[in-house]
Parts: sequence; C-alpha cells; structure tokens
Amino acid sequence: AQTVVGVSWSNFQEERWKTDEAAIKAQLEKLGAKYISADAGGSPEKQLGDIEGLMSKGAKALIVLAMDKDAILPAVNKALKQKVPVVAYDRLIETPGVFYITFDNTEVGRMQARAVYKLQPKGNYVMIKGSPTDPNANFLRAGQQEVIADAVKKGDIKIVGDEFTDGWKPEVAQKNMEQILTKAGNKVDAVVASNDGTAGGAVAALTAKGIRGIPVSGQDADFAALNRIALGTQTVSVWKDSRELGREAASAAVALAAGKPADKAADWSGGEKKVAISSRFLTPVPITRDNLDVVVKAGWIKKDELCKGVSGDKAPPACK
Amino acid sequence: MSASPGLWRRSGVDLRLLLMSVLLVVMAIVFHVLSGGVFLSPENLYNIAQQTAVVGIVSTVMVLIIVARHIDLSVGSVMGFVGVLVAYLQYSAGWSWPAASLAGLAVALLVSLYQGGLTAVLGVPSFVVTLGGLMSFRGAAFLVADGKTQPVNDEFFQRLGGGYDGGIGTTASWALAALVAVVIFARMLQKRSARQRHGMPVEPLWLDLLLAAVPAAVVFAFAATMNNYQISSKTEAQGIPIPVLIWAVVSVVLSFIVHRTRFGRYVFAMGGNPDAAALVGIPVKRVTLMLFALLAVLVTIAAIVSIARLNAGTNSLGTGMELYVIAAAVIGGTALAGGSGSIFGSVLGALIMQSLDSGMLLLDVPIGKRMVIIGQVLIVAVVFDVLYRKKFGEN
Amino acid sequence: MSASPGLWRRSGVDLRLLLMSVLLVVMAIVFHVLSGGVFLSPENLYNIAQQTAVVGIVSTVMVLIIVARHIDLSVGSVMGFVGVLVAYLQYSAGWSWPAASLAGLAVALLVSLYQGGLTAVLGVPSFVVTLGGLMSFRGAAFLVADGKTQPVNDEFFQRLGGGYDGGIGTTASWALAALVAVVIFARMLQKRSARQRHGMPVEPLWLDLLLAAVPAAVVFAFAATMNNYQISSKTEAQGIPIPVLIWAVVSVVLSFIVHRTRFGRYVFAMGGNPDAAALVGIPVKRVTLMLFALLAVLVTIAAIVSIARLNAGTNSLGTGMELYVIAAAVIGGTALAGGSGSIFGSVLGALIMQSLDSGMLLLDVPIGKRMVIIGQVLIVAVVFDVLYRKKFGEN
Amino acid sequence: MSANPPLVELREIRKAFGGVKAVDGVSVNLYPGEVVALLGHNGAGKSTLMKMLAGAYPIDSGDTLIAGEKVNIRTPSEAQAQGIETIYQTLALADNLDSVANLFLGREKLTPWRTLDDHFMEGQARKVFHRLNKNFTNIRVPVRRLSGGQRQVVAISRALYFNARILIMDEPCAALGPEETAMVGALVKQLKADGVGIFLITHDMPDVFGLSDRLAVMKNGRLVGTYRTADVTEDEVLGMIIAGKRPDGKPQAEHAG
Amino acid sequence: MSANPPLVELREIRKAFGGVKAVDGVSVNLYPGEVVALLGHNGAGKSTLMKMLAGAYPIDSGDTLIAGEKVNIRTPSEAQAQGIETIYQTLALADNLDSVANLFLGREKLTPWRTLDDHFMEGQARKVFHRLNKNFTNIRVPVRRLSGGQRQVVAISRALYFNARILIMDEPCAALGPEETAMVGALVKQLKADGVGIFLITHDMPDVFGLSDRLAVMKNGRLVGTYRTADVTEDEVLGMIIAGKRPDGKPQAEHAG
Ligand SMILES: Nc1ncnc2c1ncn2[C@@H]1O[C@H](COP(=O)(O)OP(=O)(O)OP(=O)(O)O)[C@@H](O)[C@H]1O
Ligand SMILES: Nc1ncnc2c1ncn2[C@@H]1O[C@H](COP(=O)(O)OP(=O)(O)OP(=O)(O)O)[C@@H](O)[C@H]1O
Ligand SMILES: O[C@@H]1[C@@H](O)[C@H](O)OC[C@H]1O
Ligand SMILES: [Mg+2]
Ligand SMILES: [Mg+2]
Repeated sequence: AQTVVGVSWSNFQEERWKTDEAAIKAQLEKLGAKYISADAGGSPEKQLGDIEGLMSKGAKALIVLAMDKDAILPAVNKALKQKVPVVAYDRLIETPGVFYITFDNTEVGRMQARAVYKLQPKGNYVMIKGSPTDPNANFLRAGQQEVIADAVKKGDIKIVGDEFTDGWKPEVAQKNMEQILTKAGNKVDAVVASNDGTAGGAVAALTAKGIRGIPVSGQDADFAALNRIALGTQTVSVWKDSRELGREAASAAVALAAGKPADKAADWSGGEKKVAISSRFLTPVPITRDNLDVVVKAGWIKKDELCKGVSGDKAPPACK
Repeated sequence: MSASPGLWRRSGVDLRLLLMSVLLVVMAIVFHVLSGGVFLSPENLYNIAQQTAVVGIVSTVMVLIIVARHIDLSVGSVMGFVGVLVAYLQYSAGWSWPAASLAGLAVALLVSLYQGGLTAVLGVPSFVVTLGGLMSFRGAAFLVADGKTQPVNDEFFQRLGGGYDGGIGTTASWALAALVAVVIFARMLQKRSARQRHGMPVEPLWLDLLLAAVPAAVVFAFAATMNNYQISSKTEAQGIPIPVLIWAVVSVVLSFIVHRTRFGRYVFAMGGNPDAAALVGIPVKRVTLMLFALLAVLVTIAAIVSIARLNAGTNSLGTGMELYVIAAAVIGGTALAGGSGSIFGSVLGALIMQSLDSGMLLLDVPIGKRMVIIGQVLIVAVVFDVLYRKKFGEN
Repeated sequence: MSASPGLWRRSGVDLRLLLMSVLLVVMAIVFHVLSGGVFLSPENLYNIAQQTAVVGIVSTVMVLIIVARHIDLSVGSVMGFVGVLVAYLQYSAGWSWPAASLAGLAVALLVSLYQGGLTAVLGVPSFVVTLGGLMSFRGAAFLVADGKTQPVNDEFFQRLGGGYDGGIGTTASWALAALVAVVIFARMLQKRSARQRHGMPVEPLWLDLLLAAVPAAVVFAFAATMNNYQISSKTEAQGIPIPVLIWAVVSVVLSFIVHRTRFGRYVFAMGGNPDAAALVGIPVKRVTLMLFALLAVLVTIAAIVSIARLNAGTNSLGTGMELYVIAAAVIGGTALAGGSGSIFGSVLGALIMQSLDSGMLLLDVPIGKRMVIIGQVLIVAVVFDVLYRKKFGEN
Repeated sequence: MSANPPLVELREIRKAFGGVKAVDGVSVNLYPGEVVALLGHNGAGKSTLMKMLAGAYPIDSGDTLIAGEKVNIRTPSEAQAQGIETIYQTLALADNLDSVANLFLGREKLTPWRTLDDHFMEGQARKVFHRLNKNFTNIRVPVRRLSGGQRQVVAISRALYFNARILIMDEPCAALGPEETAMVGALVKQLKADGVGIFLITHDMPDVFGLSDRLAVMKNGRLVGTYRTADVTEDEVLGMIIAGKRPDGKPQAEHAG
Repeated sequence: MSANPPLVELREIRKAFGGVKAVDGVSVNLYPGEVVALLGHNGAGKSTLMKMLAGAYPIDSGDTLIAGEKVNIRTPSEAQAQGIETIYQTLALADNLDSVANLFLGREKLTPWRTLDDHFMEGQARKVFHRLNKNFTNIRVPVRRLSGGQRQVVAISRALYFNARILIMDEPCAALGPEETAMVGALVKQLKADGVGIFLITHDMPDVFGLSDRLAVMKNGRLVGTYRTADVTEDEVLGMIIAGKRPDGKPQAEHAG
C-alpha cells in the first residue's frame, strides 16, 4: 500500500514553511507516498494533539517541526514506541530513535552574527531576539553570542539593546528598535535580528530615522527580505533552502518507514542531553547582495520579484 | 397561560442540550465518512477525548463564572504561570511532584484571592481585572524560569497527562463503567422513593428507567471504545485515559455543586438577579470569592494535566486558551448575560470544538481555513441558541 | 438635594480626565529622570506619538462601541486581514494604493455589516460574534497571501505611516497649531454669544478664556516639540507626524460626532437605557449597524497606517491588539456597563499605556516584568475609576 | 357626534408571545377630548395592547385606524408621526443623559448644518418643565440623579411638548406621591379640554371614576366590555376585572357622549 | 401596654448617599400586633429607612433596638435572625430560579449531608403557596415565566413561611390588581392578629386608613410626625406629606393603643 507520511508543523506564521511544505509534498509524490499534515498554530499543546491525529489517520512515518523541543517528547516517544519513525525537522528533538535533519539553529545564529560582524567588527550592536515563547529564539541568540563574545569582552562591541519580540511580530520589533535607537542616541552600528520578519520591523525603524546602510541580519530568505537585500536595506538572510530540507526529509521518512536507513545519516550527540541520534545537517547559506543570484538560480524567487524597485548603479549583480 | 408542562418538560431533559448532542453525533458521522472511516476509530476517539480534557476542565467552572455574571480572561495566562511554576519547582528546584503541585495550587489561590477580591469586594468589573491578569500573568509565566522550558520527568506524574502509560487499563475501565451505571440507577430509585415519601407525584417507571439507561449506555460505550484502543507496542489496551477521568470527575463534582449545594444555588441566584441575591441575605462577596477560588483549583488541575501531557512546562502554555474555554461554555448554552448555563453543556461545547478541529485535521483542511470555520461555528452555535430562546420566549 | 453645581462642575472640566492627565505628566517626569533625560526628548516624544497612533485610532471608536453596551474582540484580526489585503493588492496584484485602500475599506464594511448585523438584527451578543471573528479573520489574514509578507513600497503611501518623510514639516505644523488655536477661541466666543442670544447665563469671560487657552497651549507645545525633532541626515525638522495627525483628526471628528450629532446622542442613549432608546423611536438597529460601519472605517484607517508604518503587511499584523484597544478605552474612563465614556479619555488611555511600555523599554525593563506591570496598571486605573465613581455617588 | 370617525379605532387586535396570547381580538376606540380608562388584572394585556398602538411591538393581526384612516404603525417614530405620544410606566428615560436630551430624545432639533441645536432645545425645555414644576432647575444633570417626581416630569413633558393628539398613559401615578398625582390629574383634565384623546391605564378606582369618560376592561387578553363610566358602579367594575362578569342590563358604549 | 418595650425602636437614624441625606435623624417604633404606615413623597427616604432595618444598607448613625435590646444589623441575614422579614417593592426574586428555590433562597433546608433537601422544600412550598392562591401549581418553572400576581405570592410567602416577628412591606400593592390587593389586606389583618408588627409603606390612602394603627410621615429625609391613624383626617395626612405641616392640636403618638 501507499506509505502515508504525516507532517506536523508548528505554525505557518513565518512564510518559509509554505515552501518547505511544497518540497515535501513534491518529493513524497515522486516516491509514491501520501502527504498528510497538521499545523499547531504555535501551541505546543496543540501539536501533541496534531501528532496523535496524524497517527490515527494512518501515518507510517512522521516529520515533525517542533514548536518546543521538550514539550514534543511525549508524542514523539509514543510514535517511536508504536514503531512509527520520526524525522525531527529543522529543530532538534532530543530522544533516541529520531532522525534529525536540519539547518542547525545555533549555526544559523552564528551565520547571522558572522555576516554582520564581517561588515562591522566594532561598535554598538542591537540584538533583536525572537519570541519569548519560542525556544528557538534562545538557540539563535546563543549562536550569535558565540561569534561576538570575544569582541564584546574586549570592548570592541557594545550591546546597546537586547530585546525579545513578542510573537515574532514585526511591528513589535519596530517599536522596540525605535526605543533602543532613542536610548542610544541613534548611535547604532549593527543590528542582529533573528529572522526576516523582525528584520523588517528593525529596518522600518532605521529608515524612519534616516539610518541607512548599517548591517542587519535575518533568516528564512522571505521574499520581502531578499528584496530588501537587493535594495540594500538588509545585509543578510540566512537561507535554509527548505526545498532541499523538505526533499531530503521526505526521502528519509519514506526510507525509514520501509525499514531502511536514511540517506547520509551520521551519528551525532551534540545536543544538550548528549543523546546519540542519527542525523543529517544541511548547510544553510547566508545570502547577501553578492550572492543573490543563488536564490534566483535555485528557482526560489523570480528575478523580477527579487529586484522590484531596484534600479540604477547601486543594483546588486543579480539584478543587473 | 403557558403550555401545560408535558411529559417532555417534566422529564427534565434539556431540549437544547439534546439537539447539541445530536449535532455532535451527526458531525462525527459526517467526518467518519469523509475521512474514510478514521474519525470514529477507537484511536481517534481516544485522542479527541484526551485533547479536549484541559479546555474541558476549565470550561466547567467558566460556566459558573459566566452564570454569576463574571468572566475570566486570565485563565490561559494563569494556567501558564502555574504550569511553569509546578514544572520549575520539580525540575529546577528539585521538589517532589506533590509538593510542587500544592505550591502551584497555593499560588493559584493567591491569584484568585487577588482577582476575585478586586471583583467581589471593590466591585471592579471582572472583565477588566482579568484582562490585566491576562497580560500580567503571561509575563509572570515568563519570569518564573526566565522563559526556559522546564521538562517534567516523573513517570507517575506524566501519567496524569495521559500518554503512553496514561490509561487506567481495561479491567479498571469496565469496573468503573459498571460502578457509574449502578450509581445512576440507584440514584434514580432513591429519588423515586423520596418523592413518594414526601407525597409527590412520580413519573412512570419505564420513563425513569429509560432516562437512566441512556447515560449508563453512553458510559459503557465509551469504556468499550477506550478498551478497544491498543498501542501497538503494548500488551494491554489503554482503557480510559486519566485526563479524561479527571475531567469526568470534575464535571460530576461541579454538576453536583450546581444542583445539590447551597453554593451552586447562590451562584445561579446571583446571576439571575444580583440585587435580589444580596437582599435575601446571600453573602455575595463570599460566594464570589469562593467561586474564583474554585476556578483556581480547576486551573491548577488543568495546568498539572497540561504539563504532564506535554512532559514540560513552557511559558507559552495556555496562550489563547481563554478564548476556547469561553467558547466551549458559550457553545454549550451558557448565556453571557448570566443566570443560565450547564456543566454538561460545556462538556458538549468543548467536544464539538475539538471534534471539529480534529475532524478537519483528518480531512487536511489547512490552518487558515480551519480558523475561519471554527470561528464561524461558534457564531452559528450562538445564533441557534438565540433563535431557540426567542422561539421559546425566554429572555 | 444634591450639591449645587459649582463653578467647577459648570466649567465642564471632567475631574477624572484631569487627574489622568496629571498622572500622565507625573509618569513622564519620573521616566525622564530615570532615563537620564531621554524620555521627554523631542525624539522620544515623536516615537511615542507615532507608536500610539494605531491603537489610539481604533480606541476612539471602541469607546463608542462600549458606550453602546457592545464590545469588539475582532478588531485586531480584522485589521490584520484588511492590512494584508491592502498590501497584497498593491504588491502582488499591482493595484494603486488608493484603489487597494478602497477595496480594503469595502471589505471592512462587509465584515462590519456581517458582524454588526448579527448583533443588531438577530441580537447575538457582540462578545460572541466578535470572538468568532477574532478567530475567523485571523485565519482570513493568513489566507489572503498564503501567509507571505507583502512589502509596501509606494513612497507616498509610506508617509501615511510616519517614518523618514512622514512629518508634515515645521511650517505646516506651526500653521496647523495656529489654526487650531483660532478655532478653539472662535468656538468659545460663538458659544458665548449663542447662549446670550437664547437668554442663558454665561460664565465669566476669564474662565472661558482660560478653558480655551489651556488646550491651545498644549497644541502649540506639541507642535513646538515635533518641530524640534530633526533627523540628523535631514535639513528640516520633522514636524507633526502624519499618523498622529490622522489620529488627531479622527479624535476631533469622533468628539464632534459624540457631542454635536444625533448619531452620537443615540449611541449614548442606547447605552444608558436600551429599552428606552427603542421606545422613544431611536432606530436602534440602524444606529448599531452604523456604529459598526464607523468602526470598519477606522479599522481600515488603522490598517493603512500600520502597513505604511511597517512598510509591509504581515499575517500577524494586529495580533492581540484588541486587548490594548479595549484597555485604552477602559483606562480612559469608559465604563464596561455602557452609557459613559469619552474620546479624549481614550487618547489619554492609549498614551498612558504606550508611554509606560516605551518608558520601560528605555529603562531596559525585561519583557516579563513589562507585561506584569502593564497589566497591573490597567487594573489600578480602573480601581481608581471605580473608587472615584463610588465617592461621587455615580453608579 | 358619532358621525365623525373616532380618533383611534383598534379592530380585532391580536398579539402572542411564543404561545402566550397576550392580546386576543380586542377592539376599542377613542374620541377626541375623551379619556378611556383601560382596566384589568395583572397580565391582562393592557400594556401590550397600548404598546402596539405606540409602535413598540408589531401587531400580529387586526387593524388600526387613526381618524378613520387605516394605518400601519410599525415603529415608535411612526406612532409619533401620527401624533401618538406615550408615557410608559417605566418612564423610558436614558439615565445617563440630562433632562433636555431626554425631552427631545429621538426628535432632536437640528441646526441648518445638521448638528444638534442645544441652545434652542435647552430654552424650550426650560419652558415646558417650568409649566409642570416651578422648582425644577437642575435640568443639565443626568436624570439618574433626579428624584422620582422630577423624572416623571421629564417623561410627561415629552408628551406635552410634542403636542400629542393621542396620549397613552400607562399607570402614570403608580409610584407617585399625592401631590404629583394631583398634578397629573389636573393635567389630564386640561389636555382633555384641549381635545386630546387619552388612554389611561390604571389600577386606581378613584382615578377611573374621577378622570375617565369610558372604561374598557380586559381579562386574559380578551375584552370583557366597554362602558360609559357614569353607567357603572365600582363594584360592577371590580366584578368585570376579577370575574370577567359583565354587569346585567348595562349598555356597552362604543363611543362617548 | 407601654410597660413592654416596643418590638422595634429606631432612634435618630441617619444615612447619606454621597452628600444626599436620604434619612436624617428619624426615630420611630413599632409594637407587636401593630401596623405602622410609613408615608411620604417620592424620595422622602422611606425605603432607605426600612432597608437599614432590613440589613440591606448599613446605618450611618443611630440605634436600633429590637424588643428593648440594642442590636447591630449589618446584613440581611442578621435581620432575618432577628425575625425581620421584608417584602421589597422590587420583590427581590431570582428570575431564573423556580418558586420553591426563591421561597427558600438564602435559607435553604439541607439534608444531614449538607446537600439541598429539595423534596422537603417542595412539599413545604406547596403548602404555603396554596394558602395564598389555590390555583398556583406551576411552582417548578422559573419565576420569570410567572404572572405579576404569582410573583407577588412568592415574595409574600417568604415572609409568611419564616414566621416573621417584624414584617416590612414596601408598597406591596403598587402593581397589583384589586383581587390581589384585597388578598394582601386580609393577610395584613391576619398577621396583625397573630401579633406580628408591620411597617407598611404605601401611597394609597384607603390602605392607610383601612389597615394601619399609626402612621409616620417623612419629608426630605426627616420625620414630620407620628400619629394614631384614628386621630387624623386624610386631609391632615396629605398636608403632612405635601407641605410637612403638622396638624394643629393633634397629639403625636409614640406608641399604639
Ligand atoms: N416581551 C414579552 N415577552 C413575552 N411575554 C410578554 C412580553 N410582554 C408581555 N408578555 C406577556 O403578555 C401578557 C400581558 O402582559 P401585559 O404587560 O400586557 O399585562 P398588563 O395588563 O399590562 O399587566 P400589568 O397590570 O401587570 O402591567 C403577560 O402574560 C405577560 O407575561
Ligand atoms: N443606593 C442609593 N444611592 C444613591 N442615592 C440613593 C440610593 N438609594 C436612595 N437614594 C436617594 O435617597 C433618597 C431617598 O430615597 P428612598 O428610595 O428612600 O425614597 P422613598 O421615600 O422610598 O421614595 P419612593 O416613594 O419614590 O419609593 C432619594 O433622594 C434617593 O435618590
Ligand atoms: O526560521 C525561524 C524558525 O527557526 C523560528 O523558530 O521561528 C521563526 C522562523 O523565522
Ligand atoms: Mg402593564
Ligand atoms: Mg421607596
């Protein structure tokens, strides 16, 4: 019979997941498997129910984008005990038996900070963190800190603002950024924002104060953010090519369901609890104005969408 | 001048609740067919029952809060706060789970004393007090563990949330069902003899038997279904999940409070006519405080079930739950104007919402559409209620 | 038997609002000192004014909704829905901004017709209707652009949200302030002469002059402050930001509606005694529908300002805003029981909340504590209001 | 006199509330300058009948004729347009508004710019209130703060100011003290003299015999009978109200005089 | 007779609502088996005075003596404990509960297990309702669905069932038809015969003269005077109510008989 693969999403508020979904769907179709899914709307409680629902519906393998890596464990363990393999998608689920495929969040944080640090190794930094209710916000922030820690210690970098963004809401990031700017007398040299939505808010605040050209980070390669990179108002968006991630996760799920090992799996025990799990890391790509062509060539975004409003000699190579 | 009370009315069956039960059954059948036979499978029913428990537990007491012309918008935040606290005390502070739970209860009671006090003693509208609480206690939930998720590892505690070992097993389930059936019939007979003793008319025996047989049958069917769900890696079937058992006990206790105690009667009287309640000597302030305290107890229970089910306390726990809790009460026929509502209605309301959500999930309805539909179903349920009341002349 | 109305009462100055203004000023001074002189800087005041505008715009009309004994819990979701739609139509569908905005307005009006109709015509409590709307329209906001952020690039449109070119400049600001002052004095004189013409007593001229001079002075001070804020890379100071101007116009128009039109009077009458309103021939249903339509207009304006300010429409836009909007109205002295409230109060309420939030951000108060404090300030404001009403015997 | 059509003619009016027949085929009429007392036990249907005439409830079936013309009154404003004014037992005041606003509620005077003409309304209000009570000056405070008598003055003024042709008074004195009651009595007489037709609902026998020309008694939603007040005794009236018993040999009176 | 202390003695009672002196130094007393009518214009303070005795409002200053003992009544339950029962003009019924629940509201009979003893209460209720109205059988529907008269029966039954020693009746007949009014009159006489002391607030002069032994008149929160009903004429009473004028040469009556 057809293999049914259940995918549990944490929430669709960030736009990237749509692409992930499309990739998983396409790959499953190709492999002759069936796609079913659920979205927890940002609630760990709800996600438990979702996974149970997917299993009732006959899922023979699960792909789980966890809202909360701890709170998801009961459902995952239950599935594993019922011999339903689980692919931890994008975010770590640390329990023996899962297959973890990701762009490491801490690494994403590092990349964000690295790109910003490269352009601005000194000065006043603002850290725009994610939602206080999203555990990933802390991983990102931890990765960012690793990169700048030495410079902070030396006094080269001064963190003048470090705020959570309620619900990852861009308008909240904007307001927080405005206050930080005012507090710092507009002496801000770099912004490490944890995703593209919050970067959008931060950029709006900066533009409103006439501050242009300072480095700003993000992640997810949201279309709006790529467009900002082309326009020069955002420095970097860490691109986790969800199509690749989706494709590989789908293949792994189907393989595991058939009792076969996943492709290119390697043992890894770098999590908090040092549990050994089989995993695969894909490399996220930091997208800056210099390599915008990557996303276009990969078919992620169309050139006219990317370059909307971009003109003149300041245009990045990809828009010429 | 009003229609003479027929057999129907005398039987005490609430037509509205009956219609809602029918609605639930119809919905289940439609989903069953559309989902290719999955919806009514023991596994799916087991899931729905478990998933509904937390909202259901809080809804029962929200009914009373609304009946008494109050509202509590802070239940989700307070549950999050208490949940994280109980998890924190176990995980980070190393307390035993009973100690941590009691501490959580104590804190919840303090919160209720504060919010209930402002409402009952100072007369600040509960809407405002709890709107403030909705913001404040969400912040407090963050502060407890600085936003960090607190794992919950005690295996016994975890069973309170259902999960792998969270069913009571087949034997206990059958025994329980039998016990409930015996109690239902015994109470029916006892009531008949009491009425006869006081020289009051009794209904024909067949009617009373029928009215007792229906709930008994439902309980048996439920136990049978739960006893039919077996996790493939286990040797025994699950039986009734513990959170559902807790919810059932809570509902029975609250129904008892409503129908058989002074406190319950006072809550309804206060909702029906607050001035009259005060004038006849009901200690309105005290009853209001007790009501909020009862809420605190149930919110704590819900928090415990939640974190046990999640195996963790997260600071987002219960976000937005107030909406579902109020919606369940309202779908279940509780009038926002106060004075009328039923515990059993809230059980139905919670089940309808969760079934709808689970059913649409089975049918792969994407989240955006699901939200649109659930919101509209809430409205439809109340439109139906409003039209029903208009038709039968109750205002 | 009641105290003879003294000069104070006759002057028409609302003591409660005066006290709130004092509170706001005191808060500002405290923050100013604690923040080492930043809080009262032109730049920060410019920020706060802008940050408050969106919530402020919707709060003005929420006052009327609550006065009429309704509530709208769906404003945040509807604003999100309309905002994403307007952005989508511009960005993805390529419409001009006026066309997109009008389409957004049309959709908002349809929503209001639906929700207002259920409330006004069928009598479904607005709490329930808009609770359903809160869920449904959040889903709809997602569906519009499938969850994708929609950038807003039109430079003129962006100015509606304030930002770099979003001030009206110094000359215009001075001119506007002067105009407002002239209008204030002219209206005062016109009122005096009208009273004299109708043979009614007038207050001493010095009192009327004083009562006109205070608001005129506040307007000038505000213009001066905004004219003092210059973005370092610009050659001219910003002047009054456009969103604030919109908010001011909205407040003036709504105050006018409240005090000088039939519609406003009917809204208050309906809130004071719904039965009486119907019996004296007020077209209650029509007025309710119009009220919801007015809300739709202002929600659309707020949505436009929001997306213009953010330069994008996102599906999370306005999440949870209903709480802040209602809180601003309530802090501003609007009673949830209906029948009393003031537009100016909502302006103060919104400013108090935002000042608190922005002030604490300047002081680096972490998010958890900030939420706790804001929630409690809401409660304190209403406790104060309740005690005030008790003391002055208004129930 | 009976050549002129009656001011109000209600024919076979019916109204049910979810099964309860509140008014069940009642016909009654009213001539100019006449007071018709409407009597009956609690729940007899008096208020419901009058509320239909006042446009507060829609009629289920039956006809309303005003001055011989068939009319269809569906809202309070339509009743007002026919010159029908009503003093409700509940007074129907918006407690949060002042007396002036209440006097004109629903019929505000507007300036040419369609804004409220407050000065005009205040001036007019002072005059009409003064006519009923000289001491009533705090007309700018919310009526919630007024005494029962002052509130009643406001309610009655509404009917006076707008020159009722037909006045419905639903137990106007139920909660009034003797002084205020006397004032209302005098007022009824004066309006009568001005040619206004008045329906007076009351439980008070002295009022019935002191003020009314005819009386109509209802029981359980049906009309027991209509009589010239002068033709019947108090005991006969009580018999009609309590037992629904028509007095022997007394003629029904379809019209006055 | 005056050797026995009065059943109720109110001394210099005062109560203000935010500046308004609703009751301003009023003293009045009541003997067993006596009916004292409390009269006065709207807003005179009658209800407020009685609500203080009933425990619904706290007293600002002044003393309450029951059977010669100083008592401090702060809540309705404390008043009930003193044998004081009150029939409020608003009836004070919970509309969503049935007649039985309303009869016992606040004083439910409990079983030994502290649950509501519904059977007992229903049985008792049938008896007491039957005493007042033979046709009243639908005692298990919410009182919202009852007629005005039936609602009044429930309110009065509360006072009867719990064997009031002191009964306060605040305009018990204001909305009643003649049949029901007569019933209430008969009831008052019977209770009086049983030795109950009754304060009767009313605006109805026939009731005053038909039922009361003494009458106390209030104006603007103050007591005008207390007289034996037999000593004064209706005009004198009206003069006191309207003008606050004490009748010449008539003795005040501090006690009955
Ligand atoms: N809005 C309503 N909804 C349902 N039933 C109603 C409504 N209004 C009146 N009734 C019912 O209609 C009947 C007639 O009531 P109505 O108020 O006309 O009586 P009434 O003669 O005015 O009595 P009273 O002397 O007590 O004022 C009563 O049985 C009453 O319960
Ligand atoms: N709860 C209250 N709050 C404020 N003022 C009140 C309150 N209750 C009564 N009053 C005021 O106290 C005064 C006395 O009122 P009370 O109700 O005692 O009058 P009354 O003699 O019973 O009049 P009526 O014959 O109209 O019933 C009035 O001025 C009234 O407005
Ligand atoms: O990609 C991000 C994800 O990692 C985080 O958890 O939620 C926000 C997203 O932008
Ligand atoms: Mg009536
Ligand atoms: Mg009174």
